[in-house]
Amino acid sequence: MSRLKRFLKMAFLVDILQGLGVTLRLYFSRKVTVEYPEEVQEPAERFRGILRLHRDEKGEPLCIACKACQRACGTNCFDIEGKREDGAKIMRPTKFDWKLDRCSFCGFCVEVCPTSAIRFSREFRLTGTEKEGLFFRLPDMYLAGEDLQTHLCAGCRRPR
Amino acid sequence: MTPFVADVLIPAGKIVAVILYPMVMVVVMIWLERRVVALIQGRLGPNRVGFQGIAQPVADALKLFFKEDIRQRQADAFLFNIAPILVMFSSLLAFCFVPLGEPIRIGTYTLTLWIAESPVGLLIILGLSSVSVFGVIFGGWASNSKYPLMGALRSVVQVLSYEIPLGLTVLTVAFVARSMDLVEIVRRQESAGVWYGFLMPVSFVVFWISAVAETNRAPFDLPEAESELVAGYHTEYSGMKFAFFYMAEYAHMVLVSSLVVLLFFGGWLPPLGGVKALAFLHAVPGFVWYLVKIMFFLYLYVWIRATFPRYRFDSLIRLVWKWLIPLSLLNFLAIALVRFLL
Amino acid sequence: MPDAASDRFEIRQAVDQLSARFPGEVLAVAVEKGETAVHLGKKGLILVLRFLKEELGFNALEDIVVLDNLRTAAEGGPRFTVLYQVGRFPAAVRLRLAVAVGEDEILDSAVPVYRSADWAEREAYDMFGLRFDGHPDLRRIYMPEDFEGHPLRKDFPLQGRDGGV
Amino acid sequence: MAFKEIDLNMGPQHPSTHGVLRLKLAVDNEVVLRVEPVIGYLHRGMEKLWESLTYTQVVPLTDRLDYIASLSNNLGYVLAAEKLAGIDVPRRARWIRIVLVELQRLASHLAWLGFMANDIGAMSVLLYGFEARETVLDLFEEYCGARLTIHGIRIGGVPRDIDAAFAVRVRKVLDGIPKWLGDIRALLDENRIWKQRTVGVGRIDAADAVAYGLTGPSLRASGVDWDMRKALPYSSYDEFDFEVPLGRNGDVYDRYLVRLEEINQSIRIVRQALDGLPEGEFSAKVPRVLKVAPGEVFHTIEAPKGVLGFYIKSNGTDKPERVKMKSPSFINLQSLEHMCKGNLFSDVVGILGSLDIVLGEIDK
Repeated sequence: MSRLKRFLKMAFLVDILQGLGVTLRLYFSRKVTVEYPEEVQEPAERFRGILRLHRDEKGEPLCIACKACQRACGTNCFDIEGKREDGAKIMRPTKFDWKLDRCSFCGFCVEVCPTSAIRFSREFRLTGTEKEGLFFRLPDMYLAGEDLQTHLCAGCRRPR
Repeated sequence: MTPFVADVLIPAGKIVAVILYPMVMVVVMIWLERRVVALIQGRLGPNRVGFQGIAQPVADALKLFFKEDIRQRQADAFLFNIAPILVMFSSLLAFCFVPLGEPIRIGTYTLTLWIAESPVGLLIILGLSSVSVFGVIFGGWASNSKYPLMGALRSVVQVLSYEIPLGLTVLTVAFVARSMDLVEIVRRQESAGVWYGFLMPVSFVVFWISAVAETNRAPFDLPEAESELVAGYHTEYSGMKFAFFYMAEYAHMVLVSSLVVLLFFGGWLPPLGGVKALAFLHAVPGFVWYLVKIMFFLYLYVWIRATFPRYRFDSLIRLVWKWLIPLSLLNFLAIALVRFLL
Repeated sequence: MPDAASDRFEIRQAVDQLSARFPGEVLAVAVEKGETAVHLGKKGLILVLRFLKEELGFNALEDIVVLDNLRTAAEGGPRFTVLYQVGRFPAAVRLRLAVAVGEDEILDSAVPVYRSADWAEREAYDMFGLRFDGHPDLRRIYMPEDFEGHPLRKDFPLQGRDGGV
Repeated sequence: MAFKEIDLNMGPQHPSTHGVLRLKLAVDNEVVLRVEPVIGYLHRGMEKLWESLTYTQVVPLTDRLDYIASLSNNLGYVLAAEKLAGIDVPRRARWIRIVLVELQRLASHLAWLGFMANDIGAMSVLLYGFEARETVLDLFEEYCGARLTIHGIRIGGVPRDIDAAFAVRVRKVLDGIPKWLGDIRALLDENRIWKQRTVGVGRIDAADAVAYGLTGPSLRASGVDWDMRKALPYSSYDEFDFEVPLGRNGDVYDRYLVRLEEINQSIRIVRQALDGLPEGEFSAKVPRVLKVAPGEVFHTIEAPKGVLGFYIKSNGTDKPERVKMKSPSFINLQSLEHMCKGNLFSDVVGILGSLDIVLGEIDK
């Protein structure tokens, strides 16, 4: 009996029509396209975007140049030097070079930083045209939003 | 209506129209394909260039126009250049015989909506569509490289073997309508009150399957589709020559869809024409119905492509020799028997 | 959580049968962290592998690991140790065979016994320069054909040689 | 007329997304005689790099091996390192790891389904498979901030705890997957073109499969009941109840069915893990500078592609002396020639797709 049923199914193209039925239903399904750059889908809360240094409420940099991040980093992206002004208790970084093109976003530096000075931001637009744009010095580590984009790639950002 | 206008202007206008009609349909078809496949797959498809992306194919054509047109040194120059022309020429020429509607009377002059009407219009169209096979062979062979040659051989075998069921099913229509003239066939369907697609469903299905295979479209697009191995006969082509092949394929699809509409779905007749209550449908000009039906079949092409996997070459050939040809023969005998008895 | 498979009866039985059958070959048996390692002489390797596969049903040669003991080996000790990780599945019994090999000694290829050793040995040749006699097609597998040197050796610089391929 | 054998070249710019693989084929008018895969285009020298990094710094590099299923690479390496260093992972951490790794298996199989269907021509299934996969990647992004190279498992446990809200979202995603699978199966399972391209194609029977060292779903499709989660249970897999789907005649169609059924089993495991999540620490205390006493260990897990093994040898410092990875795709690819012999060369694409290999893992 199943042979006849199978023959009839094959003859009347049942599997073909069933397949067309599925794609017809999906033709009217919800479209998932996010029309970047007009619509931007915000990344998740814990998204690992570009690393940024932070300041405390009084505007003092949190980083104490202890180089824990430099040691923890697997792809040695950091090059830090610190100095303690006379009379001050904590050291301050005088040089904080960070290479974005070497960073694999593993997060060891964030975990190991005693004063959580360096943290992930949720910025995912990291493209630049010259290598210079991907090299961050101490002041550049505090940039965010538009100034970060201009640093990353001087001329190429179309005016929004 | 001075003779000058009647004998020169109007035919010239019609010729330009016949050239533009497939070109416009090709642009619409390319946009429709990318859009429908995208919508089926849950994404939006082109919607940036021009209104909802309609200018996308124009942009593609423009890009191809300026692309460098390279030719292999060992390629056979003459055949290499003639192949795209042959393919394009045969599709466009076939459009001259495709009637778009009943002749319109303007004052004393009757404007016929086709360039040439011949009692064997059907045969001419079929003949021309197999001329494009030469283009494929020359293109594949002249490129002098492994992949195009294999792709060309495969496409030729596929197109030739699918022409047999195509011919047989077309024969049943001509047999029932007692004429090869497309306009006559449509009028017969009007007088018979029923469209041949419903009268002979088997013929329609076999015709449609062979038509999809004839134009190398999915799920029979094996020769072209394996881009990683066999990129089909137009691998070595680039620039405008490639655009010719590309447009010819779409023009061929539009041609075959209009053939299906004319033969099986009553060309420019409004649906359920005979029913008195729906007489108001006649107000809509025949050409609009004709276009709506063609658009449905073009949509069907894309719908099938987005749904099904590709046939493997050996089973594609087994399908036609073991199933489609015997089926169309049986179908032809059955219809002949029925007509003889009635 | 030590690997339960190792202290089961079959593994001890397999090792005893092995040392009974090949007294001269089995040099030492070590059980560490729940895994059993058998040190073998170079000559009897293929016989042991064939015995393990045919009689004891070790149907899988999971991996061939090569160690470069340039710094750790005692003076004049063998430069390389080749480990054959064999297992019997689905009974889940696992055994490691260790063979000491000098720098330019040639080992017998395990391909006649275990078909899956083919690429593993090609990788060992490519990365360490170990040659396997009887291998169907001993060529480099990762590096290009004309690459000189063997990258995974301890004396190969981490940043690679400048000018190298 | 002596037949003239044609050698064809497929790749290395292979459009399907297995990575950079080149196949040298010898073909006698359509029938495949010999297939020789050429690899090494993606070789980054991982094992050399690992010898110069500390134990914890190696973990983010293992993400880049099988980049479709980075979490299971993490788990494979981390379990071997913990066994070597003798670190006991708390039960809650082991259960969270199982949630993550089974979700990763789900996502990896959905990606494979899309790639293989697209190779055989069903282009829409690629998009449906990936739409389902994206919902799972959203969970990973929410859990630890990354979608592809996730680095979501650390030595000693997991980076973060799972709260009830996250469990609710995971369950919602798990409810959505069967709908997508239903659509895809309706499109493919009984379709005559799909069956004609997959049934009886690329066959390998049980004995040859074991001889070639094939592992994972491709082996189980030939009927060999061998799943590392059942044979050598690790990370408390023995506390879960799930079946191991088996095929019968080891062709492309059976490999397709086995992986689809494995998706359902993974959903079952994740549900059980979420329902019975034990209390306790989500990570053991691990010294920042982890020095490991000299020793060696070889540990294997059941990764989505097959049995993934890590051999680590320590020398008492904080850097491993030698780390060798046993890649499932590397061994599985060796049996491609056996599967392709006698088939037509347009099937090579489908057979390669059914093997589910990733070049990042093959080339290391």
